[in-house]
Amino acid sequence: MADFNTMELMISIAARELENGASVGVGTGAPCAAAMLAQKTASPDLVIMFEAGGIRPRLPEMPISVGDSRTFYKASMAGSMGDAMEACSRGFVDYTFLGGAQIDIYGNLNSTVIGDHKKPKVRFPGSGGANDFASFCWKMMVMTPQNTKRFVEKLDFLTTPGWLEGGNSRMESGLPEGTGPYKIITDMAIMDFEPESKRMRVISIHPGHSFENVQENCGFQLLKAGHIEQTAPPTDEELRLLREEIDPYRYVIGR
Amino acid sequence: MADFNTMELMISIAARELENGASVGVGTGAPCAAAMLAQKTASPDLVIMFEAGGIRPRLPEMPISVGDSRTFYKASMAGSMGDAMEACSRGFVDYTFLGGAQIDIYGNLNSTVIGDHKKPKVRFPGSGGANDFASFCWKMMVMTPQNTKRFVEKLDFLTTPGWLEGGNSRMESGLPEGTGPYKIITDMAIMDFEPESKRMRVISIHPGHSFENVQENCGFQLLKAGHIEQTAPPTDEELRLLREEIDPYRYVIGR
Amino acid sequence: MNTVEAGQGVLFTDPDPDKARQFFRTKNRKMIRKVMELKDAIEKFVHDGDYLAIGGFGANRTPMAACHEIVRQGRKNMGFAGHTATHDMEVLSAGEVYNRLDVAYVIGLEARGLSACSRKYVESGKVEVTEWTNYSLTARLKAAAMGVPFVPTRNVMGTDTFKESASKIVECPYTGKKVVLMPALYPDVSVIHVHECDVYGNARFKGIAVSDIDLANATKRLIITTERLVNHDEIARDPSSTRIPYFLVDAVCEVPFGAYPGTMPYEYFSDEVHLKEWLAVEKDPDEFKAFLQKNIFGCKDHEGYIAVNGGAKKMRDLRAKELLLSREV
Amino acid sequence: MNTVEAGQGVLFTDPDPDKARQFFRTKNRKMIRKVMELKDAIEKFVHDGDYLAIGGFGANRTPMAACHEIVRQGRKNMGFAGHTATHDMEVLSAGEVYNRLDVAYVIGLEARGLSACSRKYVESGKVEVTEWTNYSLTARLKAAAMGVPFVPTRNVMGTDTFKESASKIVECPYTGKKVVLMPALYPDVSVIHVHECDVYGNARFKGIAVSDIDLANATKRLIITTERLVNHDEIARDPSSTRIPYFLVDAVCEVPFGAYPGTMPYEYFSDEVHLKEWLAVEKDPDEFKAFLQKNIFGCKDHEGYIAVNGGAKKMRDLRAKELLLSREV
Repeated sequence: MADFNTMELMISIAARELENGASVGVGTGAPCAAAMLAQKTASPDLVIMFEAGGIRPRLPEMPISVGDSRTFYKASMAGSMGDAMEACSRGFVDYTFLGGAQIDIYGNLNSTVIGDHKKPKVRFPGSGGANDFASFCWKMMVMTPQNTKRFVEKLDFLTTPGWLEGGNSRMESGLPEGTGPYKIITDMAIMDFEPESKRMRVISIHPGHSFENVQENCGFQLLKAGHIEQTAPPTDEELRLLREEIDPYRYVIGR
Repeated sequence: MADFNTMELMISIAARELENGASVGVGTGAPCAAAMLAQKTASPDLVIMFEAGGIRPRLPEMPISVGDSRTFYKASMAGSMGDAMEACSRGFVDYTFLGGAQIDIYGNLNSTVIGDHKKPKVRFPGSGGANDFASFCWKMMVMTPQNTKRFVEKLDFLTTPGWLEGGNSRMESGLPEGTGPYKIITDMAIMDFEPESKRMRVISIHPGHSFENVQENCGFQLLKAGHIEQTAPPTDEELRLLREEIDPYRYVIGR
Repeated sequence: MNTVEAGQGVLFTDPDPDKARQFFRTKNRKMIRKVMELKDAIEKFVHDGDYLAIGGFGANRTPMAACHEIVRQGRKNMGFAGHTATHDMEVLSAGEVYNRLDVAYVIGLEARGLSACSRKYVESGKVEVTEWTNYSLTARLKAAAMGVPFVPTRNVMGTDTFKESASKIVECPYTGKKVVLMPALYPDVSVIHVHECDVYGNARFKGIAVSDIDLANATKRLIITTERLVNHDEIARDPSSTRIPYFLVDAVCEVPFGAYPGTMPYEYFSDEVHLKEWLAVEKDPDEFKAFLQKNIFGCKDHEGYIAVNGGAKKMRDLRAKELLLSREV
Repeated sequence: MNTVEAGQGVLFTDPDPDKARQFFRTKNRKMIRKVMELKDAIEKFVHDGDYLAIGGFGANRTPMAACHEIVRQGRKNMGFAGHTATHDMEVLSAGEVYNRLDVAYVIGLEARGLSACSRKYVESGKVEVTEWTNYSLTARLKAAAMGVPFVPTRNVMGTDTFKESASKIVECPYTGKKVVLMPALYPDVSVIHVHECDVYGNARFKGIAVSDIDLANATKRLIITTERLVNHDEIARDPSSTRIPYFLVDAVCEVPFGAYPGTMPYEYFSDEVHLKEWLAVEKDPDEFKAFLQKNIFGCKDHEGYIAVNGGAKKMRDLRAKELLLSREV
């Protein structure tokens, strides 16, 4: 088994979730790396969209910004934020990959503040396009390192909607029907959501980890799928693509 | 005094209402001819907009359609219907010139049906952009031949808003504040609207006509301004421009 | 949301964005080759009973070849967006293609006069009519493009145009002012004519956009007719010029002079003589029948139609007119 | 219109379209020459207390020269639209220019990291904050561009982002579904950087539009900075390429490399070394003060700023990077 770091592991696992012919709204960093890796492996026809207006580029390298020139290099269209976001709102975008400072049991994310909103201990960037993507795209996924500071019982601020308060609460909120969190990929495991309660549930554990160890690094009680898989580690080819073609300067995989 | 027909008369009078530096939303035909004449006389900086998206063209000849190539010939922008109409909605357009099959005492227009809407005796084209222009532009003007079939007590259908039911009814309707009919130019007279009641009022009578004769050709009671002007006839230069430069094939002035 | 007043017109299409999303979810996102004959595209994507919208404005950049083919194939019982529908409407009326009509501007051909055929058909009682305005229909397409059930506008209030529409007046919760909510319009199928398109459907055009970008976004199925196909490399070289991205498009049909007898900006001007002929012959039912036989039913395709109306020589003349070449001495 | 739920954030601008119309009524419609020095444009059109919005996205086609000049002239107490505001926000925070902030994305520089200066200022208690999202702010500008008090969207429901916003949830009268109404945002003044503009303000750019077209329509006053002036004849030759028509524009300032140290598509890539320097020196107040003196206060203008950061040689290198010239062997 090849040697790899947790970022390489998460990106490789994430890439496998993006089937050929699907569309995905991504930001910079790990989500973009995962989408690029998917294109170079099983999903050459994966369609990448950037919220600033870049639609189906042929990414020549990792973009630094969601709006830099690379995001519409040899694209189908260099459109507007309206063009991109409205395509999401109309149901044209299947996946999105997000992150955040905190995540809760229902897959809700915080990227706004720690502490009180009026007088925050720590201010983060805010939603950006995350709330929009999570509201509009059919399946929202999260890629994040896992620890009890991030996986919390209660968010300081609910920036981006997951299953909200679980059960039918997301559908009742008014958000588009049929949307919601799909999978959470951490450095230890893959989680989905139990269909009724919409609580987070471990479905696959990465090499070298156990359910107990995953639970220890989570601030709330995780459900267990009936059958828990063992996550396949990155292949040599995935690692080669990531290291040589996608991120040769290790902007993302070097973090 | 030069010889002229009623169309030449109306267009010449209408052109004088468009001061230099104003903006006007026009259709094809007489309104467009009036705007072109204004540009060639006192208002070289008159800005013409077409609802289909042509913004400030240098009209090389009379357009046949509100969307034909002439409407954006050497224009500032060949935009969209949204671009043009939203500029009107935001208050960027000062004037519009409209017509219709029927007009009432408050300057409301019918261009939809004669008879019942469900089973019309005569079907007309409908609003097109007329309702939009009349709702959004600051000052709506009408150019129309005058007779008792057109100037009616009650419209068969209120397609395009004038002062609605008079008084404050237009403001109460929800239409943008400060908008409304400004002047009605017929082949006999110029009318404005009495500020309180918003009823139509004769302010100027064309050569060869009298108030009595104007009233005879109107299906409702006209008010009389304190002082009624005698309309100045088209000048030789206005007629020359219309006949030689603006409408050499007499598409409009030959009607 | 309290409705202050509701128009009593019939809403011919469902404004529910979740239903539209369910449909858009099924559209193929792959950049696959979509080139086909116009005949096949109309057969495959335009069905009896569908709600149809047509791009362009009046007789400008309007997909006339597609309108002819729809009539030639005898489509019936369609809904139709009369969004400054002029010569397209005239042709579709000749085929009695639609029986539900959203009106902004219909029957007329602007400065050219009124179509006796369109008028007679709309007055016949066979057509259910709801009233709108040009901007109202633009706003309805914009709402659909945004994936929301309505957008507000500030026109039509106080008029019968509102009363015979299916829009609703509400009070704005921010300002207390009245606004009209225009319900989203998701056509089942639309046709848009462009200058250039690649085999995947990435399309671009020059001149006014009218409402075609919102229309392309709003419609469930979209047929592009194009003056010419271009390489995808040409699209990729200049993605800023793409007006319609491929994933909205179901069929790409190369139809030179596809807007004839209307205007295609920078390519050819409208054939005013032929358009006047249309208006004239409509007044006599027998003459009109023969005229339709000659110009639509007797033609295999648009090339045939152009052949019986002057062919290449006529197209050269219309190009010279569009480019105002006579002014260059 | 019954409000199901209302956000409790402060609305910093008035969404009333009639007040905006009164202002737009006074704007000059004549196509007059508007060329002036950036210094004069900022003096004339950007006032203490105004609500400011900046075009572009992140550090891409962002009018950085204008941001520097606003700080150099010491503007204060402004409102600011934090619409993926990255390096522009960093510069404006260094000047403590604003004290009211609409947040979609702030503080960060995307993949580059977080700005200590922006963060410290926003956490200082001196800034009143209301929460939005990127699309929410786009929709707010769209509403203003349409001349209506709001447009509906389907995001943010159920979240604290909604609760700390000034938007309202209502029930759609067509579908019974909940939608959020985003109140129109009419900025007092905005700056947009473009590739080409004529002396009257007819402007065009290449690459993604972000929200700049709606912004140009929504803003009361608009300053265009342009890489280069072009003849009006060039605009008139190809009006399909005009993105911003002259009548929206108050000042036209020719500022080559006006987006530096950000990216200008097809012209130059961002100066990542210099942007990292910004992020690094912010951690030490004294160092940062000296850095600002060198790069902003000590520079007469943008040309001076570029001169202290590598001048023409640096610009050539960034152009080569933007065009990926190293890949051409």
